[in-house]
Amino acid sequence: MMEYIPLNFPFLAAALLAGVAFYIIIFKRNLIKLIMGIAILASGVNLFLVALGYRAGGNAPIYTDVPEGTMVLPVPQALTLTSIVINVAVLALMLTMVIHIYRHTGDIDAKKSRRLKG
Amino acid sequence: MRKVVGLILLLVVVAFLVWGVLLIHPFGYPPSDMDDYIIENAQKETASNNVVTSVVFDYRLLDTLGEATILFTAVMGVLLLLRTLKRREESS
Amino acid sequence: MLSKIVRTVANQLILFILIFGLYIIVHGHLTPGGGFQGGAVIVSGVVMLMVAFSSKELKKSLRERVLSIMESTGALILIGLALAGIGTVFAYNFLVGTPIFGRIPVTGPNPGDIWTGGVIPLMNLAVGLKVVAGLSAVVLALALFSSGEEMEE
Amino acid sequence: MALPLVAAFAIPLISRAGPRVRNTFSLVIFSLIAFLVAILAVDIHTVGIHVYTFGATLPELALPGGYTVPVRIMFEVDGMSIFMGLIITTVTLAALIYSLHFLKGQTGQARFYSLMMLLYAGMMGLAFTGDMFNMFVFLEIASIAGAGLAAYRTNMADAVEGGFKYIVISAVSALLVLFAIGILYAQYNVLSIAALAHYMQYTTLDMMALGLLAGAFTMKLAGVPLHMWAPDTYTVAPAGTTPMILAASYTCMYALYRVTFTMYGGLINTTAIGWVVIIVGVLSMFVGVMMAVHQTDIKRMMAYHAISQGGYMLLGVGVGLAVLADPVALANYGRDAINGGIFHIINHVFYKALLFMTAEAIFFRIGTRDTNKMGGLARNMKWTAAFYIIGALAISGIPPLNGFASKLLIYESVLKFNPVLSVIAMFVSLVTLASFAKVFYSAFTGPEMPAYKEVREVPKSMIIGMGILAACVIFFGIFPGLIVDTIVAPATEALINQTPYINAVMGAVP
Repeated sequence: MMEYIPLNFPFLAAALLAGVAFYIIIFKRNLIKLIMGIAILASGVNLFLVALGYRAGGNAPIYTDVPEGTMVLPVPQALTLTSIVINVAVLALMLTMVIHIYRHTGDIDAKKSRRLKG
Repeated sequence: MRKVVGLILLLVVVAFLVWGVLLIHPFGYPPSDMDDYIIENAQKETASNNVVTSVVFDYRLLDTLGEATILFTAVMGVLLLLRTLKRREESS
Repeated sequence: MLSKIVRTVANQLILFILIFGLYIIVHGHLTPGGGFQGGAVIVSGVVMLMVAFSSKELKKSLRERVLSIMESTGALILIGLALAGIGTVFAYNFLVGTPIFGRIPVTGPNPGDIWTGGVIPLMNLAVGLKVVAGLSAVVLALALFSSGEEMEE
Repeated sequence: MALPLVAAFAIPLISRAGPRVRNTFSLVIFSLIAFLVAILAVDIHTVGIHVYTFGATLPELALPGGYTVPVRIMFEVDGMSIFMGLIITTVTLAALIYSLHFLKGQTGQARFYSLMMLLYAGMMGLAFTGDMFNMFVFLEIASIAGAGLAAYRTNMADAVEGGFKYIVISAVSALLVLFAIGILYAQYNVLSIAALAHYMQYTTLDMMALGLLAGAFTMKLAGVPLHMWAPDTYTVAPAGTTPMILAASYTCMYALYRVTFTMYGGLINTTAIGWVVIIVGVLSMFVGVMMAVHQTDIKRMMAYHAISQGGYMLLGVGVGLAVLADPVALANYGRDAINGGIFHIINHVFYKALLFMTAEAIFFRIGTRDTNKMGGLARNMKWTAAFYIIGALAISGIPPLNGFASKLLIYESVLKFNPVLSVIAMFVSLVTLASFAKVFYSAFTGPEMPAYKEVREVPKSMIIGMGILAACVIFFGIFPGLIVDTIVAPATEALINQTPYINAVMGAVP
């Protein structure tokens, strides 16, 4: 097991991305930055998912003119595709709400709008 | 005070994630029962060369339907929130 | 509104973007891509137009109501296709083996044939329609709202 | 099952035909859905667990021929799922009827109804699905639709803030769920809940996934350390949708139970998990009610009470979870505790929805939610006052009403488990009664305020909406035994005994 740990870098990268995202979500008060934090968290999770499906030396799982050999797992790719679209939707709605908050309070600082907390 | 609590929370979460991530199967050698079935049978069952597409639109169609629904929901939500409030002003 | 050069180039480029997006949507069952990706490509073209001209100009040709109807139609086609398989089971790929998109490809690597995939190509088209309409509506609404334009109900 | 989706997609098209057509259409199609759900419920209770595999050649064919893992997505409906389905359907029906008049003269109605249908579809999907990733997708549908609805009154800054908070919390918790799904998928290469439970080996990674899932769902159901979003969101959401968002958070509670009981139920030592749930429950009860006492905003107060009542459910089920591995204790009081916890979900959703609706009715007529500014409303709003009394008595656990029935079950069983917890629960109940009585005196009785002399009773559709719920509250209070036997006990059985759920899919696999 020990000799494989260096190979786990993609997972580690995903976890660290999520860590950065949590840092932003907890400490930053700017709402736009908060949204960026969530976007980074989403990227981290997506990276994690897609890295799960990698098989050493695999081809893309598409049979059109594919060279012989193993294929990487298709399901994580499908899941990632789904989750990307979901995140687009969530971000669009969040940005809309921030626009409204800005209209009402003239500010996108979470401290100034009354009860918002990261 | 708030910062300290936040920092502790952050460290715990990150340590948790990193620890978990190090325990996962080595990169590039995943277990693959379900996916092997899909790779072998996708062409026969869904008649599609692109296995990812056949997963998205056949094996996990409900997810895709849900995803399309989410997009629809978000569009509805955005348009609902960005609507003009003209008619309400008239009525009130 | 940006300079004349940008506008002219954007005018020429939008055609290629549309064709490329359409290609990605239609070949979704053969090559990497599909409805979501191709739709996103086309929407990027719409955004380009929005930058080159202004959102007000664009509003004249892309009506919100039309987009909304397009999106609903796309979604209904998708769910209708899923529902059409209910003879066996909901979401059953009922077109495999029929003349419409029903050819079953050779198992293993092959050059690819457009008439394969059962309902998958049709679903790709429906999703593409939906994504194009939905995302353009969102982008347009956001742009119009933040520039203080009135939007039609 | 896909009918709500069709309805949601079709509503924007239909509403071009005019508002009347749209209202009728949503009502008709929803009644149809409710009818189908009722048929399904009867079927489940007579036949057993239903499995529906999407896209296979046969609906029952969960495993592709001779293969050991399920490949396709499936819906798996057992006693617990249909229990949630019934709750959601009833509340949505009441909310829909209630909203018909409430929204009159406001913009964006077509999209409002569309979102309502989508929220309903998301919750139903969450309750019925038998697949982890599908659960994530439906969770997102429910939270996006909920956030959109919560922020509906865009002319008020509070509303948008509440909606924003809700969607941020939802997004973060959904991504945590997704991470946990990734961990589980990495180990077993399956996504179906039953298959996961079948192959589960309780490694360290599985425990981490459980931690992530539990944390995320607790966030969504407003358990106390992570409850900050709930008061804001519940307060600002327009009437009719507050009950639905409430139901959405209890659907997340269902997801939590589904994960802990079904997937991790075979665990040798569930006591630790049970105690965690109990502690969260007690904290929620206590903090919720303490925060509620000094609120002046009527809906905000109710929102804090919702947190506190959520604590009761967690307490009951937590006690059951703690003794899950001990057959004697389970038969002795564990089963009753779970019964109580689950029964309390349905009771609480009904009477809290009723209370939220009365609060919204007051707001609809006099335009304020501040209890200090109200007074003498009972004179002109008799129905609303009556419904408020029913809801308030039910929430405090006064005998003939449903809150009493489920609270009694919880008290009795918890007393056998640990008397201290039971005393805390009773104390919380008393404080609840006190705070609702206070609001009643300040809002409905007392001298008639001159400003509200012209206040009229709310329109008929709102009364019907509230009436449905009030009837349920009274009915459940008078015949608690009947309800427990017919719908609650199967749900408890489904939670305690997870093998049928697993075998329905994995039966052929050794």
